[in-house]
Amino acid sequence: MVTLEDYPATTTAWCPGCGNFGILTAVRKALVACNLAPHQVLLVSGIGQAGKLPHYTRVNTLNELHGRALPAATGAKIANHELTVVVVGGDGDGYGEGGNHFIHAMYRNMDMTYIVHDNQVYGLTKGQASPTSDPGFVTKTTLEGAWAQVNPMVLGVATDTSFVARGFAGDIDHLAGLIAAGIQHKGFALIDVLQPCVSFNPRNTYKWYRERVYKLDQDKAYDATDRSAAFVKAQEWGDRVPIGVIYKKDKPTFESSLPAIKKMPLVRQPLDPRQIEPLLDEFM
Amino acid sequence: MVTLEDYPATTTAWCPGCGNFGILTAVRKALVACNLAPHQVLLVSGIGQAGKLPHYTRVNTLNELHGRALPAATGAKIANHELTVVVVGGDGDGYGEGGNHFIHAMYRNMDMTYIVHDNQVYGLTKGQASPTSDPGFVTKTTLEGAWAQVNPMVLGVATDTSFVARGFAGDIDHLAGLIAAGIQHKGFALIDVLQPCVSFNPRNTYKWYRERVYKLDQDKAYDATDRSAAFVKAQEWGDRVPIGVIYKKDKPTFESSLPAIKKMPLVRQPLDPRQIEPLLDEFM
Amino acid sequence: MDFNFMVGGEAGQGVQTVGYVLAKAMSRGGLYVYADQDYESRIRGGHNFYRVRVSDKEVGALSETADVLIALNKESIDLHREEVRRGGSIVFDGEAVKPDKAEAAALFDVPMGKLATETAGSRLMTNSVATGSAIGLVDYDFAILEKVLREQFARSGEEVVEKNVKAARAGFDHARQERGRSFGFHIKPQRPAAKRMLLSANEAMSLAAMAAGCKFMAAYPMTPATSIMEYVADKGRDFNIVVMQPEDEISVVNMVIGAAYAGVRAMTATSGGGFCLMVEALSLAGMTETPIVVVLGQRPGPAIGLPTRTEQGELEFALHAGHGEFPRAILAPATVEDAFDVTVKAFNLAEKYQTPVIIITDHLLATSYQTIARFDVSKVKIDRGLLLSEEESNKQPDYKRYTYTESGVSPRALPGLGKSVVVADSDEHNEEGHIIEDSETRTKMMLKRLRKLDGLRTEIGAPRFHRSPKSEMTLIGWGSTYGAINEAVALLEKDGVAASHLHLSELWPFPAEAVAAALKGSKKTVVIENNATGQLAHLMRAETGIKADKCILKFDGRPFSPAHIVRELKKEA
Amino acid sequence: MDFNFMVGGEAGQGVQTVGYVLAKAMSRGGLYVYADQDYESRIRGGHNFYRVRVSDKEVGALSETADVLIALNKESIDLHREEVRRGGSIVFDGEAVKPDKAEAAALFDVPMGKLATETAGSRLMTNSVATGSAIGLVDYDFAILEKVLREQFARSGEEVVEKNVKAARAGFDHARQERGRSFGFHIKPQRPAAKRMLLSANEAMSLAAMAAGCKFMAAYPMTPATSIMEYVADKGRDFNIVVMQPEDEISVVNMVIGAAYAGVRAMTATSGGGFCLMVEALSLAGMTETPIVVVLGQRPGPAIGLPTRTEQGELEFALHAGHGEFPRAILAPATVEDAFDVTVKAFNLAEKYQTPVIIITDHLLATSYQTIARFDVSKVKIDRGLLLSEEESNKQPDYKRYTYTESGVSPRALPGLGKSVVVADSDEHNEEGHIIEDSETRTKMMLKRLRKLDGLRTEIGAPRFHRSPKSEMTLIGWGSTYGAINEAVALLEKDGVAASHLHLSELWPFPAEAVAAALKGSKKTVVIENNATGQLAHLMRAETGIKADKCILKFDGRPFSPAHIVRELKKEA
Ligand SMILES: Cc1ncc(C[n+]2csc(CCOP(=O)(O)OP(=O)(O)O)c2C)c(N)n1
Ligand SMILES: Cc1ncc(C[n+]2csc(CCOP(=O)(O)OP(=O)(O)O)c2C)c(N)n1
Ligand code: SF4
Ligand code: SF4
Ligand SMILES: [Mg+2]
Ligand SMILES: [Mg+2]
Repeated sequence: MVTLEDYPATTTAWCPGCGNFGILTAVRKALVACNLAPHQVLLVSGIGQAGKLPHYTRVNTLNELHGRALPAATGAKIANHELTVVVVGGDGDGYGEGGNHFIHAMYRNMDMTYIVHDNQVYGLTKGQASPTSDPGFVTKTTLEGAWAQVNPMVLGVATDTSFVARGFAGDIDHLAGLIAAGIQHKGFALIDVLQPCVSFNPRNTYKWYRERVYKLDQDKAYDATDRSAAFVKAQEWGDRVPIGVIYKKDKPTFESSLPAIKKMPLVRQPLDPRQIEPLLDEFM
Repeated sequence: MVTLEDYPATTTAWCPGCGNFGILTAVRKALVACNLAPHQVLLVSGIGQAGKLPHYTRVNTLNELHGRALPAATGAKIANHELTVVVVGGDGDGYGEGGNHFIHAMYRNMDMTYIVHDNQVYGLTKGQASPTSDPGFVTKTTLEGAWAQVNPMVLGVATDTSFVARGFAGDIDHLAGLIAAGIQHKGFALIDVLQPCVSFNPRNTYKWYRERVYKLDQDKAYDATDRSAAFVKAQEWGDRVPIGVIYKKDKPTFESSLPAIKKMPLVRQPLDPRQIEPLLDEFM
Repeated sequence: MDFNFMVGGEAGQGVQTVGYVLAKAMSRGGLYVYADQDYESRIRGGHNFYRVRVSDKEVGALSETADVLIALNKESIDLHREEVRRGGSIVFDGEAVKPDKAEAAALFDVPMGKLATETAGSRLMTNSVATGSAIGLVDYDFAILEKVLREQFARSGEEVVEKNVKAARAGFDHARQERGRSFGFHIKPQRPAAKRMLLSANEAMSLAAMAAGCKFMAAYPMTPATSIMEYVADKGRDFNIVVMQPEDEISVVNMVIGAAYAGVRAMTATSGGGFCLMVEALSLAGMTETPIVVVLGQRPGPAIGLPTRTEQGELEFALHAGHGEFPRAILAPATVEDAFDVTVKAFNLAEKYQTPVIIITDHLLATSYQTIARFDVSKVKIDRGLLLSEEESNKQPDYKRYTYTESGVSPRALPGLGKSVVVADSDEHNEEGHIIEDSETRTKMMLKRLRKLDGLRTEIGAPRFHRSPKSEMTLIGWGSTYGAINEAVALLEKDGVAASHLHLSELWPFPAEAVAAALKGSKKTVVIENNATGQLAHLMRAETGIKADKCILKFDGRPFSPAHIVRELKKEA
Repeated sequence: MDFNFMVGGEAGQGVQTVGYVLAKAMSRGGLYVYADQDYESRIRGGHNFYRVRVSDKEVGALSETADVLIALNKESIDLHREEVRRGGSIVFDGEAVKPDKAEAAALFDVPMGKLATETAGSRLMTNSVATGSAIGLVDYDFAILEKVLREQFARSGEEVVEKNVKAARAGFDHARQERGRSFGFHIKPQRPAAKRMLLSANEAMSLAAMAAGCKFMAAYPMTPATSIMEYVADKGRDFNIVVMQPEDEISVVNMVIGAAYAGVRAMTATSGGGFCLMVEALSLAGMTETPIVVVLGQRPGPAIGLPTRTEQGELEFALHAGHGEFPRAILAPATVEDAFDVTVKAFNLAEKYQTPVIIITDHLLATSYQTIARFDVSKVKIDRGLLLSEEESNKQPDYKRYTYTESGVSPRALPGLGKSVVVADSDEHNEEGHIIEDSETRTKMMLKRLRKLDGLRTEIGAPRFHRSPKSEMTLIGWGSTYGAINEAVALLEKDGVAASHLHLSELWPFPAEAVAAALKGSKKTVVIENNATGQLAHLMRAETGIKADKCILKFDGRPFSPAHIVRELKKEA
């Protein structure tokens, strides 16, 4: 049995009170809930405050470039699909710099869990607007206020992503449940996490989120497998902000289309130069 | 009065029978219909067969890198918003390499028209799958068949893009009308054009498209300003493929948020080093 | 006079404000200041410090020692104890900070929190007490500090201003009373105080860009370049400058190219990682002959490296960045003053030669403050090169963007400004800008573009060269190390060692002849670089054949001090 | 014997198939072939040609003349008339092609369309008639051609095969009858014919990657690298190799890094523009110490340049690409044979030194075919360096990914293979892989990484050096120019000029000592490069201090011919 002690917490470089602490705890709880040992899990992260997360517990880690965690995770998963791959990053990291990978990874539907620490701001670089900043949010680089707001939930539904959810860093148990569900889900699971940044986002605070979030799973009428309903629900942002699973769909993973890894992971396959002999014949 | 002679056709490097010819004619017709002279128009293009389009008539041209036409067009439009900016590129160019710019340009909603020559294949590099290739489409790089298919119409609706349309290179007049409407529309206009590639796409041929396309404007019941309806319509792909305006929304352009260009285009503003004197005081 | 303040504490404790206010107060008094900051890549916690060096002569480098250390936490004492000079003082609040060893002479317990509460009614003003006590300790003019504080807090409103002034006064008075006589160092403002500027290279470059007529800037935040976009976004509003922060650096640079093609002066600023994402478009700017200015603010790599530290590890990358071969200029300011001039020059060169210009700086230069003479804006000349006016454009119905010329520079019309049709192309092209495949046109176009290097070569300023008579060695550097090497030469002189100093701040086209001439007869050449492989040394050998006799390299993310250079030179001798 | 076929026509006319079949038929006959292709960046139309050089001795470069020109259109005659040697022949179909000048002796009208219809019932077989007639003209063995045709069309089914053979036979017979005696050149297959391979460097690299155990390849199409991914995707299916074409090159290289981190040998192949997008991650691979192999297939830049042409303009870019400083190896195969060996070596070096390895080729090498000895697969040794097995990993609960070692290489565990936890980090880090800020660890880690260059230096093979006694000059080249320079040396010798040839195919770490030793006493050094700025010459001077006396540079997108080099050398002399 894996316990929380297998994922010891360490000192961090985050600000006291930061929403990232809640996410870290939720990730550790979820891994324990899934009974996954540290060596079975690979945490891939981008750069930003969120990107530091894997450093703060004991687990296989690939800390990547800003915006590039998803492709690296993809390569690693193909090389060894026995690994449980969890990707973490910020909103700037994932929806800004890494936006292209984000869209295509969702379409591709590989079995991995993507947790976005969405503080609606660039934390590590000290408070510029991010793609998810609320319109009008004034920062040093958006003096007229932020302009357009990326809605990752809508993009998730639009790309027919197989698991699209939103969590809140202020509700650790609910979030841990979502992450565990995302890990157990076969396919790409997007979990956007509302994460208060106490240093640079004076607008979207714990209080702001608390006043707005409500849990979708308490709404028995809501059918997360209905894409049109999900499209409407995903747009909800303002007075009320849904958390929970917004969209879910069973569909084959990209890995399942790869004959090469049917029998065993690539990384376990033996290497033999002689295999190319018959190919040489073709050039004779 | 601008006439077609202002946009003389030249010899091209396209294959005989290519759908690009229809698009070129439609672009020229649309510019004439909008009574725009060549020096008032800027065509920005990416790289691919589509990217060659601006070279084949007489017009201001910025032939960019593969995938990068949209940001360049953005910069040019901000520098001189009196220019009518039309961007052309391929499906690989726009939805693959340039995918991040595509998503963000749609959110940003600048006043420009983006025409994607969507032949569902990489033409210039000789026939690899593209992001819009039909699932199962076998190419030299997708021997198990293409996997996921980007649907630009759905992404257009998801990003709340102000003008989302699909045209067909085999119906030049309808396409010219769409392009003219896109140009006249104040905001970002996405026009995805079904474009047969006679050399590398044996699947999505003129015939294939002809058998499927139907015009949305003939359906009086369809309301292109209803986002939910548009979301459903945008998903339609298979036996029937809608062409025409799928989604339309009035919303302010990004330029309108820039006080700096309220009075005149940046490019016409005088330069005066002395303006910084008061700033120097602040450092004394 | 050579006096050093150091302020240490956690991120979030206000180290920077205390340091900056001290620096500004000193500069206002007509003194020269060099202030640098050392901080971690985090927002709260960790350990930061700020050094303020004060002199009555120009200073351009940091000192390794401190005369007054303001320790906002205990760690600051533990980490910097050794750096405090004999006779110096460690200022701290005994209520919050408990030093474990009693260095009786040095420790100066100021009840900052208490004084702040008593005088300003809030512990928030603690730092102003600290600042005031430091100023009091050296018996400086409180009125100057007060003025600086008033400006510093003006944005926060009258009440905050008053509280800070009161708190500072309390600190000042406390220091005067307790140590007025015992502390050995006093700093006197100059009377009348010369009026000078105190600013960083990032600020100087921002100002220069605005003076040079930059109308469009796109950038994506990245230390140490971010403050450029932030400053221009803030102050440029009044001058109709558009600053955009798009989705990524690829978008950034292509926006800049689009804007420049459409006719405005345009730039971006980034660091190595972001620059990587721009190199394909750098090559595009070379091919389309689009004038763009790119600031590359170096920090230690590879990859994310040390985001908030300094290094000079990207000279050769900048020189060869981008696929294929095309002309470029590379400028690397040596001082804050230089940063202004070089930036103005960059915009002029970019437009005169219609090609990309890269300005290389680093974290040190970007974030450290120097006292310099006020910029003489009347000297800023805007030269847009061969730019066609609307009227001229109207007269050229058959305008060709890439007309062959002797200089390689073709007259440039702008799209929409006149009737010319302007065709810019990323493929190899003919004079009209249309795609070609033949070898003759290709060769001619390559030669046309590369001819621009001949012109650029004549524009590159000669390197700074301080030749010492009877010089035993020549110290060679580039960019931000200027101040440290310059002072090292002075230190050596005191030790009876005569050294010359050759310093490059305009690096490409490489001023090979000037360098070779300067080094002719040099007994020993020592290249000093803030990197691990000796990039200037490598380039110098490639361009002049001269191999450095010695390289002093440092790549720990920290800047050179003059003393460090001297120590390294002595090691061998 | 030195015989040259040339096939010319529009894109889409089948020039490549005719050329390739001719080349293969010659190679099968035990002859040596060098075949290169010249084509535009378009799918239909324009002008393409294919040259097949045949010899009884090894050939590694193109010839400027043709003995038989198969002109599939009129333009081919107009453009290449001058290249046809006296006594040579221009084969064309008079029905489709109307030459305007009557060069009676040379023109050989073969009614290809007619013969195709008559014998095979379809005009589609016209090209096989052409091939057959060329084979007939030189009185070669039809049986060999037939066999090659059968293989070539096997995928299209029995009927197509038969038709093509019949059509070829008709062409062959026609040529024998009409010109059997009058045509002066005959080619005889060797008996018994030596069995050799005919392939391109892209094919050789693909085979080598598969032999070396590459399990994952990601790539985005880009000429001239695309065929590598296409070949591996096709043939690698049988060996469980995954080939992915994702959204862009940034995704590509980060996927490769992810896969390599997870433990498989992984590579990508691209051209300059795509490489630009990879350089940030190249630096990441350097920092995380991840073994990746990147093929950089050069083509003329800047920007899009000439997409289907050749150049060597990215040596210095490859060397300095990526921000910050980190170790890398750069290999540039000189021949098709080399391409195989170098690729195997690249994978071994990447894993032994846990750092990126770049293989530089160019369009010429990538797309031209050479006859070479069959690869000896038994010589392929896979050396994965310090890789921990699952058992070893299980024994190390406190495994540290970046343990300091003398060689700079740390034992590498793989995530999920054993109980070790593997932490790879893009920030500067400690031995555990966790972020650090202090200067000591930084310095130690930089030194650890850079120490790997010492090991790499010992791995770099000595440059090829053909020293000619009484040599008057040394010709120096790198990569794909080997064959042309080599032959130029032979041509010079015939002219009584003795020249040596120094050729580099392993460029970084630069074999400075070997180069200096080879050039010691050289009367004149001439660097020959397919670029405009002389990049090897620049690098050579930086590394050895030796300045080339002369550079022969070519940057028109076309490869060197031996004759061109000789002409350039004579110009001055
Ligand atoms: C290519 C590149 N560009 C920019 C940066 C600088 N950078 C580091 S973190 C960051 C943004 C952080 O914002 P976000 O991703 O939202 O993460 P947060 O810090 O808010 O958790 C940026 C721009 C970088 N490291 N690399
Ligand atoms: C960065 C970069 N990667 C790859 C290429 C090579 N390339 C040129 S066109 C093209 C794809 C063309 O496909 P698409 O955009 O669909 O245009 P089409 O030719 O089909 O019109 C590619 C991959 C390039 N020029 N630059
Ligand atoms: S800056 Fe914001 S996101 Fe970063 S650690 Fe501090 S509170 Fe958290
Ligand atoms: S390859 Fe396809 S897209 Fe390109 S020109 Fe030919 S038919 Fe058109
Ligand atoms: Mg964020
Ligand atoms: Mg396409």
